[in-house]
Amino acid sequence: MSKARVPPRPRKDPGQLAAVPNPFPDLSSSSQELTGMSVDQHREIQELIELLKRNNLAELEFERDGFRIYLKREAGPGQAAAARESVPAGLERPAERLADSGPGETIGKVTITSPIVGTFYRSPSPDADPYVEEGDIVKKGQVLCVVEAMKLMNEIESEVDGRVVKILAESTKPVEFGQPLFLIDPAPTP
Amino acid sequence: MSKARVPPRPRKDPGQLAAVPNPFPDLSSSSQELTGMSVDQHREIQELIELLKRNNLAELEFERDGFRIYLKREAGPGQAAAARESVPAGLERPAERLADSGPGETIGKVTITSPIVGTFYRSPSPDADPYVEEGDIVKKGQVLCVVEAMKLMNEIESEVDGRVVKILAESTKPVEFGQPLFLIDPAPTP
Amino acid sequence: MFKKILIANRGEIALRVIRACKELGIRTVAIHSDVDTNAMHVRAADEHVCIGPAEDVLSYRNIPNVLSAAEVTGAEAIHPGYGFLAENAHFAEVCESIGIKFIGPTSENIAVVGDKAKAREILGGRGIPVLPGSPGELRSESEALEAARKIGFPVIIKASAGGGGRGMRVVNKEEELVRAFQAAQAEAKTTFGNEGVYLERYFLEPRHIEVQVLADERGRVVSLGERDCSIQRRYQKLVEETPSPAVDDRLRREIGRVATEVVKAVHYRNAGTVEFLLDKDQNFYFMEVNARIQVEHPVTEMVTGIDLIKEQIRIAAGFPLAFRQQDVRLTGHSFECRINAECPEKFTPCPGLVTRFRPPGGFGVRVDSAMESQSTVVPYYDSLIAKLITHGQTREEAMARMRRALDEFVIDGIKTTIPLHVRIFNDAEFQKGRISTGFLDRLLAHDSV
Amino acid sequence: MFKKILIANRGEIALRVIRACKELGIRTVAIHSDVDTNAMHVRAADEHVCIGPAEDVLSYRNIPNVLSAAEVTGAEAIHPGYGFLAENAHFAEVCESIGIKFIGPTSENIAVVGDKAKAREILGGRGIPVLPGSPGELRSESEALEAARKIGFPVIIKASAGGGGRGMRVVNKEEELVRAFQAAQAEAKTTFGNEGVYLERYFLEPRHIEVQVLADERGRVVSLGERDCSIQRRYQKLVEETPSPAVDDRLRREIGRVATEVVKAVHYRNAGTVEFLLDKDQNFYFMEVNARIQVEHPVTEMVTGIDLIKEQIRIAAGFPLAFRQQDVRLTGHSFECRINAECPEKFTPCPGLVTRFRPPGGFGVRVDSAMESQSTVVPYYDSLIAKLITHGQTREEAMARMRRALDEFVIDGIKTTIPLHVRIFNDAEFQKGRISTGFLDRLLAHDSV
Repeated sequence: MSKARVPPRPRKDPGQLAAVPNPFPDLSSSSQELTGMSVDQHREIQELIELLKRNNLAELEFERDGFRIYLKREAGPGQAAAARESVPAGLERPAERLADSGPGETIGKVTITSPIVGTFYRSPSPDADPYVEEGDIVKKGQVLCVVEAMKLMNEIESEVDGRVVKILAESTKPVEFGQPLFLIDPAPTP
Repeated sequence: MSKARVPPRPRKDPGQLAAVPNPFPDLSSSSQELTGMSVDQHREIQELIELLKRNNLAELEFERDGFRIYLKREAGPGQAAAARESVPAGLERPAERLADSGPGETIGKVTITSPIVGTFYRSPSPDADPYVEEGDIVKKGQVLCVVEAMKLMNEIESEVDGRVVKILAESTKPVEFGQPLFLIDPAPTP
Repeated sequence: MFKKILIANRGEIALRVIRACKELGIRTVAIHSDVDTNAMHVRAADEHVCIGPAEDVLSYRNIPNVLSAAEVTGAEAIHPGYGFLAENAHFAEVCESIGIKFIGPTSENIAVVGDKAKAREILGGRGIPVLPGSPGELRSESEALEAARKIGFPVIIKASAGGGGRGMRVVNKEEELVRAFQAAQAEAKTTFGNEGVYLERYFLEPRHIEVQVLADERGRVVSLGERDCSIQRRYQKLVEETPSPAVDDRLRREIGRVATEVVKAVHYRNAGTVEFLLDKDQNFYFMEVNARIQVEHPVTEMVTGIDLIKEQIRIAAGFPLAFRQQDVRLTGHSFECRINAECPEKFTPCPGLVTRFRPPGGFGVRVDSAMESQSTVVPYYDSLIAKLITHGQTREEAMARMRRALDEFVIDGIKTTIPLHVRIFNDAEFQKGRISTGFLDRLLAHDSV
Repeated sequence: MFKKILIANRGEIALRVIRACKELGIRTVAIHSDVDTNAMHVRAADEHVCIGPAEDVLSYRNIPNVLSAAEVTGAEAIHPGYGFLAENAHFAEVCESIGIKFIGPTSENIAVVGDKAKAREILGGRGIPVLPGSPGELRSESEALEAARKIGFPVIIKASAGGGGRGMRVVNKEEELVRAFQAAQAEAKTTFGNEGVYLERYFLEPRHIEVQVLADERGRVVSLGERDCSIQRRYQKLVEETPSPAVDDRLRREIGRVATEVVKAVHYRNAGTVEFLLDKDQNFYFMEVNARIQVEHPVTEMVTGIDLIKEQIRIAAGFPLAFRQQDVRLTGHSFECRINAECPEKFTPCPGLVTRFRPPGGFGVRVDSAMESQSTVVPYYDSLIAKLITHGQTREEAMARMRRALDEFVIDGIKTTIPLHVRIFNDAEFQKGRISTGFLDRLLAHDSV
């Protein structure tokens, strides 16, 4: 997030506020039932098996709440590297939760998340062009959008040089803390 | 159980009754968790075994609530996949619960259980000899003991010809329904 | 006071009694069938005795084994709960004869109020308003016809030994009477082993109102307000409330006074319930006395603050009632929902493993249940697995609380009547208190349209 | 009435407010930090907004994000619960200025009662019995000495901006005063950013008595009886009860009258608590006003039947109080045990996965908790995970019920204060009601012997 500035004009009158119904999707209902291997778990197991094969791993351990991971590489001749990462506590991050894109799509990409709660705007004013479009090349520090909070416009800048792969939030809609806004591919495009 | 008959004399006066403390051992505390394996769990285990085979995995671990997974690939060709299956504790039967004897001891033997709730007596009167001793040869229909209930003496007979391997209840102590009293080896002794 | 009590029951009512005993410092003995070895009531008690196999006649209704269990554990008293042996006069009599205190009415009380035609006859003779009906059991078709003409149609034929809606027949026209009378007699004989039947005026959509009473061993009686149990399906209560939306203070005093008279007339002891039928014109008629603690007793506890199970135990131990009629204060409003392990549409029992059991909590919410996560609902006994009770300052608050609590209640793995309760509490007529014994059938009939 | 309320809190109090809103038909917005994404209060609300990372200053205390969340969801009012932003005058002021109703006292109320020395000064001037103490903040050592001599030793030095026992020092002798005064000033500056301190008479083993009050926006005030919160460890309450065993009807009326006067004197609005110290001779002294709903509010609800959270919301919505002082009836006795995720010996927090959570049930038992089986107690916030509340007709019954309920409560996977509560409720002095703020330290000291 960069400096906040006073908005050029009110985006919406207060009377509108009460009419915004349920601005955030109900993310919890699907995970309320923790019993039984769900469809998601099935899919995840399949994905993990693929990961195992693709990366030539010998072992892979994974936990969810408390996020634990354990990897062991193929015990080929001379090779015996073991990586063990244990991130204490911590439930899922909203960022992980909210990303619609599959795991393959995000690998190696940078997700720009909202640092505040507010309303997401892709352009500085309703009749102006959006700051960026999908496919655009952006520079580190370039403004990608604004998030309005408490009548203040907060410009959100790119953290890296790269290409905008995907815009993950809808303009004029509320965003919460940590919600993914943009997916940037930092690989330098020729 | 055979015919009940009026007791030859009162075994105990009513005043004594209130003084009998906690006649049954606390059997339930160890088996408070009733996580039986359901039909769904059976199906899941089958699915996981298939997954193991199909993907040439050596080990696969799966947990439920915090969703934990552990995968291990086949170490080399020709090695059989090892599947670990853990059957959760089922509902112990009172009979199983009460038997002190190990599982090996009861195989092929007949357990005579109490068909009623009452007080177990090994002999017809305090100064008489016990009906049977461990090691005795008994005939089907032979009286093994009496269980007193509501001032009635209920004779308990052997269900088989055989040898009394073990006497499982203590004389003058209360017994509950289904409580094992005798272990009989029905193999004909030469 | 007793030092040790045996609880001759299972499920939520066994746990209810054990809780009361714990609070009174009394040791408890649970009995159980072999499929209930790990049931919560068994684990909650100080001692436990397996008394037979799953079938209740061989275990929970097995009088010799229940009494032996009391004898070998040295229990001084037996609380029968409801159902099983609770209204078995013979069991109460045997308890009395061997010096084990039966926590409930006397065997004579049970016998007298159990014969409904006779009870009505006795009480009618004392000026208690009874349902217009035949003076006693009907011995012949002509007696039945004569009685019905005097009462006026429609009439209902009931079995003297019946209960819970079984063995009842409504007759709308004189022409139908003889055949219905014969069929009712035959059914009564088959079902209850006693062909005695009697006739009563049949009311369309009355309310089922009952009065909780307590009578100590010295014959002092107090009434603890009424319960409205009009939400029934096939005479099985599903929702109960107190006070009744149809009963005002004047009527409450009047019904309470009559209930007290009934209890005194039969020299009743311990906790009991006097059931009345209330018609649209606020006329009430005595129906019967339930000689036991009832499933729905908690709603009365919520508005009076009086622990009825403790009172039962104190009375049985010979203590006089510690309060008088004028000390009884009814505060607020209370509902009970019976959560059954049943398919909510067809009411077929739904036993099985409860994979998750998360009761609601917070202010004004009470849950009486012997279930927890990973409990098994066995198919051998009644399907009641939890009672959800709410209390509020007003009927509206108690209803809103019930809706909130039903919403919070999670029971996974089996089907329950929770969705039906949600429908009832969202119904506009119910919310206005316009209920009768026909309410639920009408609500359910909407489904088939 | 409000259509939508945002609850600026987490855990049991957030769930408590959501339950009240549901019963009132008000939509709810939960806010949460990213470690609370799956918390029960989030799942229970109609909407939810992630407002920051785990650290509370960046999330639950993050004023811009909390207000943005209210704005984007269209919430008309914010309930702050207790802790976090509940007594933040600035937050209340910003809410007022942007037209979001703060459900609680006015920002001015919070500011006035938050400055304890000043509050004492104002109230002392109006004839309210205040603790003998310095007239206001002490500016110098000589002022401190003079004040202490006038009051008489022992005295206690407190930080004006302090609370919850932090920044307090007992001084037994004149020789110790100057050093203690300097140290207290320094500590107050470090801890609260304000070096203001004041002096009070120090009582050995007093009782902590507090009075619940409600004041509507028209200035009508009712008091709802007292709570005895003497069971404390380092000024952290562990067990609360109402009525206090030390307060009789005469004293109750008198304390209630004084509490009402305090509230009126500062033009207080909404729910608040007036804290008093009660010495052995039944003298009581005003200590402070807590400008929030308190953790222990349920015991007052149990004996009055009044839902305090609903009253807070109604008052904030502009409704006048629906009852008068003479309508308030206190019935029976109630206790609350705070179940903390703490090692019961050393009181070190014990976060982690709760593998099994089975709350107790039955008559007179209430559980306020946002935990269930497989919930995680995160290490970032306070360790209170459940409040166990019992109600009975007498203190004895409420105690017996608490013992029974503590025995039933199963929380596996983490350590809790349940074993300590069992000890407290089995203590003979506690059972007799002979308690003071020194009780728990003495009980715990027995361990080290």
